[in-house]
Amino acid sequence: MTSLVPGPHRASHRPSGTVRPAGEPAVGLPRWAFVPAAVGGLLVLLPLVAMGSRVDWSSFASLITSESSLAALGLSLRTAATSTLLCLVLGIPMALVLARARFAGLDLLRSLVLVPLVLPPVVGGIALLYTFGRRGLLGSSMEVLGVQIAFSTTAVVLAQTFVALPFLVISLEGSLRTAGTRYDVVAASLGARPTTVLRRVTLPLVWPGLASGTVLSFARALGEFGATITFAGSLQGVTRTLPLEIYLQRETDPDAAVALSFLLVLVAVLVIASTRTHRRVR
Amino acid sequence: MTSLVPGPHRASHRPSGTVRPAGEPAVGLPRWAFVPAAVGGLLVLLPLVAMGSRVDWSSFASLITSESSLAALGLSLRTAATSTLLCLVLGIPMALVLARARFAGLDLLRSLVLVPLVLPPVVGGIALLYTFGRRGLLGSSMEVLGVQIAFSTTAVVLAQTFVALPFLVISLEGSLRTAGTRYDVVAASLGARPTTVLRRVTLPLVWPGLASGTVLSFARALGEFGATITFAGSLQGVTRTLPLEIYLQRETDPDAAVALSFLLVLVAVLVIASTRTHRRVR
Amino acid sequence: GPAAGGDVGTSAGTTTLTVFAAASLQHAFEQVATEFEARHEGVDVRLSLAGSADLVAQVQQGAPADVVATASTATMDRLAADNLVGAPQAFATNALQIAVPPGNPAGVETLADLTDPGLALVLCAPEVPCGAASAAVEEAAGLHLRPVSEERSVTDVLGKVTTGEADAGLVYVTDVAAAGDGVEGIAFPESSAAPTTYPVATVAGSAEPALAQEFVHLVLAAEGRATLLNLGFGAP
Amino acid sequence: MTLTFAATLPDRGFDVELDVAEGRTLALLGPNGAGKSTALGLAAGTLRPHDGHVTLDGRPLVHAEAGRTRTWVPPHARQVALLAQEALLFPHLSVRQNVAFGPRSQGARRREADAAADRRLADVGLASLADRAPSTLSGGQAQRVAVARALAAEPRLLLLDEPMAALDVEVTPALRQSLKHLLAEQTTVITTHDVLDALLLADEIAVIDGGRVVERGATADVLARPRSTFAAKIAGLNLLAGTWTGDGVRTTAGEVVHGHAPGDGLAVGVPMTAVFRPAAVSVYLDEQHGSPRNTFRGTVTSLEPRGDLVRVRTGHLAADVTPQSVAELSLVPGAQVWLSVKAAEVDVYPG
Amino acid sequence: MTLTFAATLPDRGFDVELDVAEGRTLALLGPNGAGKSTALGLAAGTLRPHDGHVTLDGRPLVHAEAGRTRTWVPPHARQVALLAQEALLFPHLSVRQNVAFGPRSQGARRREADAAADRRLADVGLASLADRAPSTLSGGQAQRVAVARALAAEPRLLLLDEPMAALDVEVTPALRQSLKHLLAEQTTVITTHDVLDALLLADEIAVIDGGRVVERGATADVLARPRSTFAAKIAGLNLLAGTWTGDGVRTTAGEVVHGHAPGDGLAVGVPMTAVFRPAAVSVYLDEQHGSPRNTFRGTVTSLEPRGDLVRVRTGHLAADVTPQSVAELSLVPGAQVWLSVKAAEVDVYPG
Ligand SMILES: Nc1ncnc2c1ncn2[C@@H]1O[C@H](COP(=O)(O)OP(=O)(O)OP(=O)(O)O)[C@@H](O)[C@H]1O
Ligand SMILES: Nc1ncnc2c1ncn2[C@@H]1O[C@H](COP(=O)(O)OP(=O)(O)OP(=O)(O)O)[C@@H](O)[C@H]1O
Ligand SMILES: [Mg+2]
Ligand SMILES: [Mg+2]
Repeated sequence: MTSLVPGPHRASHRPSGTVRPAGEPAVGLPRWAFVPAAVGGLLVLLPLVAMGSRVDWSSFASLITSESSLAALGLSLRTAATSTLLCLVLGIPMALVLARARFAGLDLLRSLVLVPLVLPPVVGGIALLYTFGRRGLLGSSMEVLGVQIAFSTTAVVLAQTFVALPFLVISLEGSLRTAGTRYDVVAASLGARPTTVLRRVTLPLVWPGLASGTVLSFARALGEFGATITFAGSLQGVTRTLPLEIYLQRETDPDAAVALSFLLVLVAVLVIASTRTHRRVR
Repeated sequence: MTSLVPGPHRASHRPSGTVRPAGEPAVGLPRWAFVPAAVGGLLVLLPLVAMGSRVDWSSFASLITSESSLAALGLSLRTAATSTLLCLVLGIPMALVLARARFAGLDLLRSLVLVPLVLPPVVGGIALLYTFGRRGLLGSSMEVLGVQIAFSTTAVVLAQTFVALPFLVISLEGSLRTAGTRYDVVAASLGARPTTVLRRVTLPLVWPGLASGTVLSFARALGEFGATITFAGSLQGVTRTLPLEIYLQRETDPDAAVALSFLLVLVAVLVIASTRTHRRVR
Repeated sequence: GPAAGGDVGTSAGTTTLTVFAAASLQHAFEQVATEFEARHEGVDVRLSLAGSADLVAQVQQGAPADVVATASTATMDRLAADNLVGAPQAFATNALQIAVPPGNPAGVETLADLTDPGLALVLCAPEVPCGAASAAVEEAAGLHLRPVSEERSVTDVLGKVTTGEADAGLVYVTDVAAAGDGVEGIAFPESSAAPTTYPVATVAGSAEPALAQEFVHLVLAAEGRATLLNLGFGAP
Repeated sequence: MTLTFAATLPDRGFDVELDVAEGRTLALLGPNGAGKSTALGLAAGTLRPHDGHVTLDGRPLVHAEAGRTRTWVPPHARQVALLAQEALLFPHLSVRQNVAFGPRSQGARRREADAAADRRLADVGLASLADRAPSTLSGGQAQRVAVARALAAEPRLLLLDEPMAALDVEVTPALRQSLKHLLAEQTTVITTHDVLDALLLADEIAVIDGGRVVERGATADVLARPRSTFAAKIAGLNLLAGTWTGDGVRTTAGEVVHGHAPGDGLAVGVPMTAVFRPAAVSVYLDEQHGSPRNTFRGTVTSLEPRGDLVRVRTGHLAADVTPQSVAELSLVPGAQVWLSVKAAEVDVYPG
Repeated sequence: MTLTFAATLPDRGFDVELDVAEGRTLALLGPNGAGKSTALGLAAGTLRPHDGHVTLDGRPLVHAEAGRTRTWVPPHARQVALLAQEALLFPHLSVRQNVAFGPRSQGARRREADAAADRRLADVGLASLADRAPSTLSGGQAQRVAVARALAAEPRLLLLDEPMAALDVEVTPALRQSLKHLLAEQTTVITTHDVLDALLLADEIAVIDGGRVVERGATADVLARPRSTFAAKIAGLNLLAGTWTGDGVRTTAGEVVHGHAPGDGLAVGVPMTAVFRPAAVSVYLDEQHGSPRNTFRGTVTSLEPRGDLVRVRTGHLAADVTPQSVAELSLVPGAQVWLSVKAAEVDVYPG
């Protein structure tokens, strides 16, 4: 829908040879914006380059294909995917309620939902243990039901969902507010039930926000370490995800840890790039 | 702008005693949405309650007012505020470029900007060391300039900015795409320069997204631990932020750590609640 | 055998023994575990590795562990105080060394050299075992060290030294050994003032108390000792 | 009555009662900000009344008392389709999918819904644009698609908010014609600023001003004998309200207008209205004296071509004269003129 | 010329040349989707041409060749204000702040800008709403505020895209009148579907159809002697195009129309157009024979009240008759009729 040319060409009153599609709307981005954007980009990219320059590429392949690495990678992908799904199932309704429902205490609720963001993950893990652990708030009642969550793969998913959920909720809520409800009103007046409106109008319209939220929570789940090691422990193939494997490697072989981190980054970039976050909307 | 009532009242064809403002738009949220929303809410809130039930409230006051706690809290607030500011300065232009500029490699760039999200923070810290450290990519040139970042408060801010920046960028980009550029076009045609358009139209219109992005990055900066300890070290009053203090306390006195975590949560909720994230927009 | 619960437990025909160990013991315990499995047909030893404080919190919250080994007596004592473990037994010791980046750019030779104000020194924080040891050494030597950072773990100290960010740090002998070419170690006589002891114990709630006890025995036995000595640990 | 409507919204100074019989079309007329869109929003369920009720086919859609909503049927369950002033086509759906949205939402299969959509698009003359994205339509095209979308929902009650604004002369008559056909059996409320829409499509007219119904009646009656200035303006008639003096109507400005009275026996002092066509009004540069005529002094405020004639407006009156007269009299805005009309041309009736 | 414009956009089948002299107003007329908004977008800089140029006061605003943009002045630096078809008031600013936006952006102080805004709001009759939020305005009120906002920017070139759609009868003449005054010295391009806007506001008319200019000239000329069907339709005239037979115009349907020719010496076969007013057309139920008249057979497609008369349309012609005639002849859509017009009433001219 929108396209803006990089600065140098835009405000030129002099002839310039830019090729760009005719008919495209053409409103400018301030040229100075490219400077801080580039600084910000470098701040993120330079450390990656620096890290890449330290990786021992000759042993990279053997390192990342070792049994423990592959087990950790597989577990990470499975659990992060499951947590992202859980985040969508729980988070979309939460964002809708926060953006559109109106009841006393909503503002407080919104702040509380953010808490896992600010809680150091290890403390989050302790809080989860206090809740779902054998001696926790729900643990004893769950033990009666024969369910034990802590130190299982379920615990990994729970820990990842706990830390990743606010990301989805917050970014989707922002988009829902920005989008407003004009189209929803039209859809309802055409006879669409609230669920139909949600599925066919609301969510497609906030697609960019939903996509960023999903990417954010997937990334957060994939990188999750502190809550997992505390709440789920670190057992190979069961709870030892890639970040936990990296942590362990670092104790003994920092280079291996960096190489594994590179693997993690690679996987994340591939997964994220394959999700188109920028569907055309208007 | 929008207001939707909780489910039970909405679809009632029978008389019911609901009091709600007349004139408000009245389009429904699917009633079932409240169920997953409540589950999600509980997932986040129960661990907090469980944690609260373990705090030794009698010693709470003395604990959080100890010299080291106060020093850590002060440092945390100062550095998180500074990093959030830096995130805004760098992140707003980045989001604009990602959402609206068009050049080859933009999609790749978008994925790369997300990397700090997925990188385990400790690895992020190592990458920062490789970049800004004494023997890092830029370290030697900076040493020539007489700048030394390592073990300073600057390093803390840098580490926090590195991990928090993507949060702002991603959620703002989603909102920018959802908002479109129709109003920007109008503003430009009235003679507003791109910078004026940005300040007076674009940013106010994506206010909800900008606010969520700011809150997300502030929260992330406040809770940052791994990259800080790896890149900046941990010295009281200089680089030991509240999360670092919590981890240290945990080694000797886990109850004190939980109490301090509570303090962190309290501060975050207060700061977040005082930022109105939900200005009326339409 | 009886399940410990969740995914941690028996798969068909095998018994699982879950050992919680400090992350710095990874290599040592991997070797002991292999040996143990060789001796006990049908037993699968699973290692859960984390920082000592994490391990303590997990066991306190009812983690399905059979054996626990930490890197300090202080942490193990917390479990013992809660009656969550059997009697802890020391199985290894460790001593401090000065770690310097390769080539020793700051020319450090003795502990007293670390008081040089121009030197970027990193230590462990006094709250963690290696920091407590550093403080004891410092006191015994009558020196006053001014670190630029008090780290939470040995790994963090080593990280600063291997990247050249710090000119020197105090870590354990075993850590210097494990870091290979990344650092150079400088032994110093005052280190004997603060030996660190590694305790191991069976967990009270263990589903396999007999096997757990046998694992502890193996760690304490000559075979376990040899493995530990190979990696640089001292005898208790 | 199919639709009965009585609602207040004190915030907007809105207090309106309306009803529409099965299959009839009611046109809401009135100045900008009168409350037309508000009335439609209350019927569609996009707004809640402070007080009042709306019922459709005897089924209560909303009932409120002093701000408390006691009955509430949500918009989607009302079978009331609202075509808003802005087209608001769903940007992520094609034109056909937009039009098929109503039938699909009400459970039709994709094939049926698409077929219905194509029929409605043909009705508004846009069958060829079915696969386009809404963002590639012109303003008028979008508005026509929105009309098709509202019709395709086959509502019990159709609410059209200025469906003809932004349509070109070529398509307006055609669309008006197809709407006339389509609305024949359809219970409809339409708002418009164009008297032709009202004349052609509506059985009845309600004029709203300042949030109240100021006039109500069969279309022909209201346009022939408007009681409100606004109705008179759209009907293109001059209207002077005042009180009966025994042989004429005295306005508040003190002018007396003579004309056909509906009969004898009118009490002096009762409110009366005098109505006459602009074509019956002559324009002079100085005052005329002679046989029974009404003369009014005024300043020309505007000149508008109107077919073969030019409409000359003074403050409250209008005269249609030939372009030649305009030239001869050198009429320009600001000119002082006398308007005169024969008493035989003036209708006077109570109200 | 102040504005010269020549641009193509092959995607939309758009290829238009236009120019407007300093201080003049050009009206763009044409059916929905003709390309009117596209032309305005290209001049405002919200669209880029594939080929062509736009210059204002001799300064090139854009120059493109085969999709390569060679010169480009961004919208904000053009001094061209565009009032789009949708009002698009900034939702986060008050009405006054919206109108003051242009002056403020161009460097005026808050006080001056607010004063200018209040003046413009008074011009459109909405001074009392200055402190309201745009979301609380009715559709027509919003459109009027948008007009005020565009005027307040004091552009070198003003582009108005259907500024009168959605305005009520009461305000339209007033706004038209103030626009006439305000546009007197202002170089303006206005698109509209209402011939009155064109007649009253525009010095010249360009008719666009299918992305091309099909007719161009002084307002009075185009409306009096339209060459395109569309112009004729808006001018309310009947128009039949064909070739000269020596004593009449033969249409492609084979009808021959007799009328006033502009002079002798016309070659047989040259393209000619016959134009006549609907009021000159009589309607009969069977064919009439007699003195020189043109007779056309047709089927009634619509009946529209038009002032005191009723406009009867057949496929391509229109007749204005009295309501009595409609009643006597029982005219309804679908009726077979003969339309006849005296040759003396028909103008024939080349083109
Ligand atoms: N959201 C709102 N809050 C408060 N007042 C409002 C709101 N929307 C409209 N109004 C006011 O209510 C009155 C009626 O508005 P409404 O939109 O019904 O007018 P309308 O008759 O449809 O006018 P138009 O012909 O311009 O569309 C107006 O004075 C308007 O300013
Ligand atoms: N973004 C677009 N992409 C492709 N085609 C478009 C786009 N916008 C408009 N068009 C097409 O270009 C043609 C001209 O559109 P334009 O909006 O200029 O018409 P218009 O004359 O303003 O019509 P209206 O009277 O309905 O406003 C139309 O056929 C339209 O469908
Ligand atoms: Mg309205
Ligand atoms: Mg248009």
